Amino acid sequence: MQYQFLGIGYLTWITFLPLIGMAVVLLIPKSNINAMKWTALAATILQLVLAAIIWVNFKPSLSGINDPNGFQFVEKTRWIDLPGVAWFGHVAVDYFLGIDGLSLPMVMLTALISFVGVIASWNIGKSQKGYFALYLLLDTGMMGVFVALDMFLFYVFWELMLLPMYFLIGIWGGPRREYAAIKFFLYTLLGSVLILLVMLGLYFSVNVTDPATGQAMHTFDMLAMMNPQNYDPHALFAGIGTYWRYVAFIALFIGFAIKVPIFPFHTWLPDAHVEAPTAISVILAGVLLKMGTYGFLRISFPIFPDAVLKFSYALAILGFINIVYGALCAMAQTDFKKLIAYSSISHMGVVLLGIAALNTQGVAGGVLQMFNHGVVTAMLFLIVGVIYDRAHTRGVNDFGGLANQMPVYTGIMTVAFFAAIGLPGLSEFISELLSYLGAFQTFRWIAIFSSIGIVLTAGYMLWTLQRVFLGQLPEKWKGLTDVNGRELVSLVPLMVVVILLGVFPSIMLHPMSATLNNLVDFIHKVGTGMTALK
Amino acid sequence: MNWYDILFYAFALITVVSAAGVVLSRNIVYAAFSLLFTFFGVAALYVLLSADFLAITQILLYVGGVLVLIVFGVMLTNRANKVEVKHGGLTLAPAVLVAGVIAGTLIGVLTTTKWPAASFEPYEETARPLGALLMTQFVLPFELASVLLLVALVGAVIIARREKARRV
Amino acid sequence: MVQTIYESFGYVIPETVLSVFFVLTLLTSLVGDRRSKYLPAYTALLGFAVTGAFVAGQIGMDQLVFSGMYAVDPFSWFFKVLFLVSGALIVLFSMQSRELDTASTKYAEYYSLIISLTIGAFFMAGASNLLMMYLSLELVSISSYILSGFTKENPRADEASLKYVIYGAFSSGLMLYGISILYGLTGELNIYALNQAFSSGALSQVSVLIAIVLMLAGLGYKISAVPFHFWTPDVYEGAPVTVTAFLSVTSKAAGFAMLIRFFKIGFIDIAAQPAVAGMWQIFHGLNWTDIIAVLSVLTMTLGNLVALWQTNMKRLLAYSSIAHAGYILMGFVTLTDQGISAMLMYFVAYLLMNLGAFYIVMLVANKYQTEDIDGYAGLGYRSPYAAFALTVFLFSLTGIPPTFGFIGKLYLFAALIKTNYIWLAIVGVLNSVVSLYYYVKVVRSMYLVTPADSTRVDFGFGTNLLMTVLMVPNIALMLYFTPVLNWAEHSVLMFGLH
Amino acid sequence: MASTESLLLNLALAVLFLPLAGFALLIFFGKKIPRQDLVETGILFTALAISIYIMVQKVFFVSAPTIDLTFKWLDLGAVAGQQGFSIDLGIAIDNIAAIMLVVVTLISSLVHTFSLAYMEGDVRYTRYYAYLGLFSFSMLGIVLSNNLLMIYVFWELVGISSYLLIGHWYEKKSASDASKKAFIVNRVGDVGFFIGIMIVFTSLHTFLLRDVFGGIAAQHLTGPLLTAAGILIFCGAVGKSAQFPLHVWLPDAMEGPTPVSALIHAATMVAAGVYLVARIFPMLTAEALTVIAYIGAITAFIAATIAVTQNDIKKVLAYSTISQLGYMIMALGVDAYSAGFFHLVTHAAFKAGLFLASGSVIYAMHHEQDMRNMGGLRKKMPITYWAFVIFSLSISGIPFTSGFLSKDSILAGALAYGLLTGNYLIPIIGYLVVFLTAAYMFRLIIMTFHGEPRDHHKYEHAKESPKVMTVPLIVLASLSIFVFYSFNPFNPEKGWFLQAVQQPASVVPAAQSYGFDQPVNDVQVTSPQQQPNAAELSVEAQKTETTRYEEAMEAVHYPGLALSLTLAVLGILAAFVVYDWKKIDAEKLKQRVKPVYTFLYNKWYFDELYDATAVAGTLLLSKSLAWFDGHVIDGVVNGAATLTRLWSTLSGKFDHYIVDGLVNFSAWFTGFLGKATRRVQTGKVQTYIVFALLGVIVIFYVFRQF
Amino acid sequence: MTVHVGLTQFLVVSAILFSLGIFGVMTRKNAIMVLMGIELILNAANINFVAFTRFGLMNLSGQVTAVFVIILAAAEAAVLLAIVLNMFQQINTVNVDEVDKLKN
Repeated sequence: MQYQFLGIGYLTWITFLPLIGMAVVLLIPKSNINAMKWTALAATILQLVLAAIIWVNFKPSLSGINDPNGFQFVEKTRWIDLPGVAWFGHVAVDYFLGIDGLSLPMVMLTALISFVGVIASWNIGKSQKGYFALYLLLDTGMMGVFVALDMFLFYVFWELMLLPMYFLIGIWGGPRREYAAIKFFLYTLLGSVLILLVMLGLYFSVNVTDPATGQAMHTFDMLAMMNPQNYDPHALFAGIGTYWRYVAFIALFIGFAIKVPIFPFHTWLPDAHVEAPTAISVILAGVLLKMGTYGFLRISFPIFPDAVLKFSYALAILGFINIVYGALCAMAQTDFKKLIAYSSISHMGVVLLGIAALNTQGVAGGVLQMFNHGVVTAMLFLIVGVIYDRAHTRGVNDFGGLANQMPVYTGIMTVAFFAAIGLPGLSEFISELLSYLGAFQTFRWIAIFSSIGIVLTAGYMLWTLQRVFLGQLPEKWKGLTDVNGRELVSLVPLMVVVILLGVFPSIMLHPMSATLNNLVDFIHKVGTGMTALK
Repeated sequence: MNWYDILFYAFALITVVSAAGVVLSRNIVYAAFSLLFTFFGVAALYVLLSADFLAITQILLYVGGVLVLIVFGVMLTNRANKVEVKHGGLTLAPAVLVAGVIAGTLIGVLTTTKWPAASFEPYEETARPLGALLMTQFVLPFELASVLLLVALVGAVIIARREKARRV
Repeated sequence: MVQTIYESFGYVIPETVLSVFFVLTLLTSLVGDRRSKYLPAYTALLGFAVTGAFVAGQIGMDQLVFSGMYAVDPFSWFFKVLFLVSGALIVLFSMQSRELDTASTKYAEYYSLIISLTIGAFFMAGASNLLMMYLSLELVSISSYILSGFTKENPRADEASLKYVIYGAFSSGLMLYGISILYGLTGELNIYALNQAFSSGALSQVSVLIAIVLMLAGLGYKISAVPFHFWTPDVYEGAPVTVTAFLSVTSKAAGFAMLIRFFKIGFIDIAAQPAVAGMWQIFHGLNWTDIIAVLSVLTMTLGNLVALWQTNMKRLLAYSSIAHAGYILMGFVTLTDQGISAMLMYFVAYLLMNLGAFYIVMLVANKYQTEDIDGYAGLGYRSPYAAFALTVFLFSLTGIPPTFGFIGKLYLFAALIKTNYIWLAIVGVLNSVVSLYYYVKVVRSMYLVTPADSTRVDFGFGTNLLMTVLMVPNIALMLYFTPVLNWAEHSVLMFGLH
Repeated sequence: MASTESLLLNLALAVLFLPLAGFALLIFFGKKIPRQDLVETGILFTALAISIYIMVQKVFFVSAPTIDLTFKWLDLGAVAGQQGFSIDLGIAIDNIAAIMLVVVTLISSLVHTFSLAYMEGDVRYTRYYAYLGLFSFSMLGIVLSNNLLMIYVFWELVGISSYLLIGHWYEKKSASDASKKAFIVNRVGDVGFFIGIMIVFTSLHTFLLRDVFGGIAAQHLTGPLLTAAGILIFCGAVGKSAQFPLHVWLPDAMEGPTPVSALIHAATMVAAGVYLVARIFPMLTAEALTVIAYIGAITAFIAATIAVTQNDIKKVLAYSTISQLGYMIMALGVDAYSAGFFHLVTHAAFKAGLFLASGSVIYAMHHEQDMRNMGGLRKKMPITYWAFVIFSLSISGIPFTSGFLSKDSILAGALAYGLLTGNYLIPIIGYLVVFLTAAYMFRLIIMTFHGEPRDHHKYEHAKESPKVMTVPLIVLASLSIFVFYSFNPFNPEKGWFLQAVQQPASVVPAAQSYGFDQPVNDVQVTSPQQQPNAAELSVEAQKTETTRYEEAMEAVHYPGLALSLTLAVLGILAAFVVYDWKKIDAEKLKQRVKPVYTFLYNKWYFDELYDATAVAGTLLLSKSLAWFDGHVIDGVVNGAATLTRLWSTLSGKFDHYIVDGLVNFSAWFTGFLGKATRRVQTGKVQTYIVFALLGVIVIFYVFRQF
Repeated sequence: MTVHVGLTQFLVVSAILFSLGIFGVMTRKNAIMVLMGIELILNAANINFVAFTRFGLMNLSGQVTAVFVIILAAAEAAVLLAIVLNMFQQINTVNVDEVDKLKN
């Protein structure tokens, strides 16, 4: 193993660094709040540095997805090993981590957003110890989801991030935090239990040869689940295009769709966003939503390529509904955070539309949009947080004329808004362009109808911009101060990323193209039963 | 129709009628007395079934033990001797219905079932083989029952004991 | 291999030891201060320890003793260990209970009854004869009637006790009637003999059904399966917390042990395919699995739905335990080895999490004098460690990672999916989502509600240690559950099935 | 690549990025630099100088029609066995790009200069210059792009600059409303543009215009889809160039500072739509061109009619701009490619001049824009006045002006087109607008500069603007003289400009193109299978067809010229008759036609006067169009906004009540079940027993069936 | 000597006794009378055991069981009565339907 530090692989480090941070935070006496903050910050900075190292060492030519040799930074050890139990088969849960071009952007995103989130959490008012401990635990959960290649491990990380999220919203959130927290929790749990069932079904359907003993065994290895030849012919999910495979795909879809969230499973999102503290909104929109679409691409699509091909049209329609519906709903909002929450729904629709296209540009656009939307929405929520910290209101109509009062703030915000609108030169333009291009090739009319979203987005974003920043400054906001240094530290890196990726999207697209091409190829070949691959 | 039959029907009638008395009587003391007749009737049925030891046990334990306990209970819990015990109007109808359905179902099933060997064997003494069984094959239940009785004894004592010291 | 009566006594040494300690504990009341709780408690603990040593010696045994009355096999061994752990923990809990102090002159009886209930549970786990089953069930029942009314100055405990005894006596009466019909059909009380009688296929199916349904009423009462569960919430709420905890684990597990053994031995075509030992092959006309499946669905759904509305913590946990009975029954539906091993695993999880939860409930009742969920407001700030522990237990009960409860559920669902009971698995997972709501209600109260009084209330070191002892396996076993799984897998062995 | 060419490309890149550098400089270090305005102005003049060099080199010395620089921007690799996905971008300089470079930098630098005085003391002076820099960069980007994607990118960027500049005085609600409206209306057009691009890309897998044309020539994209692609891309132009039906944003955009109006909303950005159509001209099918021609004509007409009644000096000019842009679009639509582009250039000069001159007036009148409060300014502001007159003559198409040359070419093309295809409507509208243009322009001049001052207070304080404002006027006025474009004041055909701007060959299949201008050698491109008749067409016949358009143009040139001149003079006369000589009392006229006037004034109805001069069909059309404009278009935009808002409110409600409600309902239902079940738990043990027994009975009877 | 009375008749008596017991348990208010109902149920079961022993295969396990049941009934009755007595001391009632503070 090449990429190791102290004999432990990079991915393990990047995943569990926050956990070490959490342990340290827990050991710090309650009174020493600064030490906790700096510990959390140090953990996330180290994580970011590691992410950068991984980035530098990443080989873009490897293909990933279904090819075990296409993954990088792989760590694989037996976690749970139970030989010869009669019915459960040889139970082997691997501690199997690895990244490919699909997970790389997400790892980067998680590291970046986590770092920014700590800075945004600087002024948390109560129970700092608990807050930072949970925050770091959440960080581990998120990172784990993106690096796990064993489905069991994936599921554990997936659920792991649920608990801290509940508390982070529920304890440190706004007035209706309890409702929002439980709603988030219930929805997400509903989704994850469906994933759990499918996971078990897959486990029993797949039979591989244990390299160690040479016996046949069931496995949670996602890569093994992708190979149709590994399926026991009599198993539930065997074959191509069989009934239960469709059922499983839909169940998985719902499980992930709740996270994305896809209409009509989206109603938890506005509530959760509105009530969550700024940093948590940032994490929620920046990273958590991407887990849903990541789940599609990592699990649903390659494991059930036949079902994807069958349902891709429906997926695209849902993407369209998300785009238009989210935008329309956003337009009707007067709560700043809710507005951005709905805009997230709209933007995640673009992701869905792109990946449903199942061609290079669509999928690449979708994945890039995941990254870009993460960064842009994080910015937007930070921006709302800045103003909320000062004015203690989020009503869009309560403001006006802030441009003169807070010029730097307005400048940064304008960049974020225009990025969200999809202005060329800023990151979201590229990803939306690629998504639409991909979708247009596959579903012409849906793509055309979806492009209404482009106008609608401009509509509500500019309207908001006008209401908040333009016009006359109300007397009561004369005392507002411009962004301070700390806030700039959180906003500027994101802004740099937004502009950089807007001009040079290749930075991000290049490492993922081999992987995504492989994915597209794989889905079309296996999904149509053209080849069973080796 | 022979004497056996006649005796059976007589005792069966006593048993059933007095059992009905137990559950229908308005006075608890009458109910207790009816129960006495039921126990006797059942004991008689045991005799008819050649279960002599059991019949004696029934009388000793039920009449001598359980029933006395019950009467004590009645005495201790009723300040006045005569306490009206009403049937609750609300539960009566469903109770009649449920009990009726159960009775019908049971009788229907039990009478139509083909039981393994319905031959009538002559009487044999049972006390001795029963004793042997209890000491051999059923020794474990026997021991278990003794533990159980001890537990019941301890339990009944600690529950029922008045604790004067703590009463105010 | 069947042992002679004489040899058989060698196999019931643990039970004998327990009985001896039952008497010894009872006798401690004659020694020293009657009001001291320590002597009887330590005697009882010693009893569990010594018994544990003997039980440990029985590992791997696979015998049928006392003319087929009693099986000493890995299956019962599993439960015996469970009962000992549970009993010992309850003794430890009870030593801290303030509630029991209202009956402080009767500590000796209290601890001895805990032992007697454990004895009954031992026999329930191993009983392979209908009479033994009935007797052991009664022993457990009578012990629990008394225990639940133990704080007899408390009207709620009295009420619980009265309801329990009436319902229990009635249910065991039904069961007995069912047994009598089975006896009439086969002339046998031994369940192995019953199996052979059934396999002849000549029996009247309606009679068998009525007998089984009546027996189910008795067993269902013990495991609180719907519709025989009604006593559960009332008794759990009224009884002292320690007793409730004990009942919810030991008594319920014993009921399940008996249920599993009865159906598994009685109704499986042993001769046909012992290795597969899967479906119930004797009565093709009777769809046993459907009965159990329906009961399972009803039980968990009702338990969860009603739990949503509870405001009393003990009552909530009572309904939650009903729901858990439903989950465990899911494993029973398959009646395959996988289902049963999943159930066994779940018992381990259930023991850890349920006892843990009840322990915290007891501690809170001690310190805060409340059992209401509203009374838990701000517990997370006033007693952070206890609140954290309770959170872990509750999430474990919900079954989300990283807790052992998740592994328990995982295996149950896995067993269902393996046997294609997908609809049941879906009902199960939906139920666990519903259950989240009320468990989180407690968590919400602890963390999301700010307390009126925010003084710090700390528990002693010993208490915290005990909490930790319960909490650590709840998480550690999720990360590494191999030993439990192995144990459960090897404990599905019942005498005569392999 | 020849060294000259690579030099030119590098210079072009310099021109492109200089204003961006200025923008970045001003945004980030604006406060720290002394005289930020001069920095940016200097940059623009440098760019201008370079641009002129590039243009001269390209037009007169470089033989290659196009100098191209292409690089691979994005490569996603390929899925095994499928076509790969990559995007090439780059810049290209051909004659029109070179000319546009000069136009943009010229107007931009003049506007920068003008603003030095005009915007002096503004609250966001630095920001203003920064945005001007951003705009110049984006506009030059459109000019230089050799591919649709970059055009689209810069297209959006000019939109955003325009948004920022219109909303420069965002404290005013009307200004921020206008900026928003501009951006959104533009976006509507851009969606069409975007879809058009998608069609092109999915069919041809490239954004590069030369490859697009090559692909179309190779028949990889034909039929209705090709037409649709053309029309959809044209939608972008409709938005940006304020064409009917998306023209409503431009008048509102006058909320921005006047120099901005001159630069963006008169000379350059709005002309970008025309430039775009010119760029994609080879791929436009006959159907698409017809649509374009009509859109242009309709726009020209509607705008002109409205312009006549307006009293706000900038509004008149805005409608005039729309009308003139309609001309250009129409010219392209009728195949008069060179004429359309020619008009773009000349219009840029004189319309920028008009705006700057009006800015000068407004500046002098202390930001008074209503002409009814002006009058007699001729004496106070002679330079401005004379510049204004020259510009107005030019826009009216009076000989010896640049406007005469370009407009005349357009009208000739339109007339020829009408004769050849029978679409007479287009030339008729074209000529009609000539009259209107002359009329409203001179109405403007007369009301502003002639007669007696109406607001004496403001008049007293009015004085000629400073040099930095008048010099740009003088420069632009001189550029409105014919000599800069052609030495023959009556026919520009042989002038350098039209020699440089040659109509590119169409690449669409012959059957889909206008038959009358198909170059002979294009026959080879069209494949025989699809065009069975193409091979049979004799070269002679083709020649005849090709020349027919030119001949027609030739033939109608002078009659048309006479007609347009007459109309223009008539228009000027009308203005004088009504407003200067007062032969007809304007007020009385207004009173007589008050309802109609009011409606027209409000852009709802058209004036009766014009009803009378128009043919019945046009009358009917114009009326319905006026109604359409007020009711439907603005109505659609406003109404669409209302509707959209309503709908979004509804969806918000839907979300809240139905979707959330469903979820809550299931929660409620779950709770209800729980509650109901809870009722069973009565606390009475005998009830429990009853239920248990019922359970036993039910289980028994249910399962006895099985 | 022909005997007409067979197993069936005994079973019918048992079934009636059983049902009456159930009826008593369901309807009586007084806890002691509920206990009487339970005793009836147990007796009914016992009649079954003995009858099956007699008419069945003549192994005596039925009768042994019956003996145990009688012992058990006594123990159960003792416990139940103790609880009732305690109840009476504490809340001065023996009526089952008045004991319903724990519910829902």
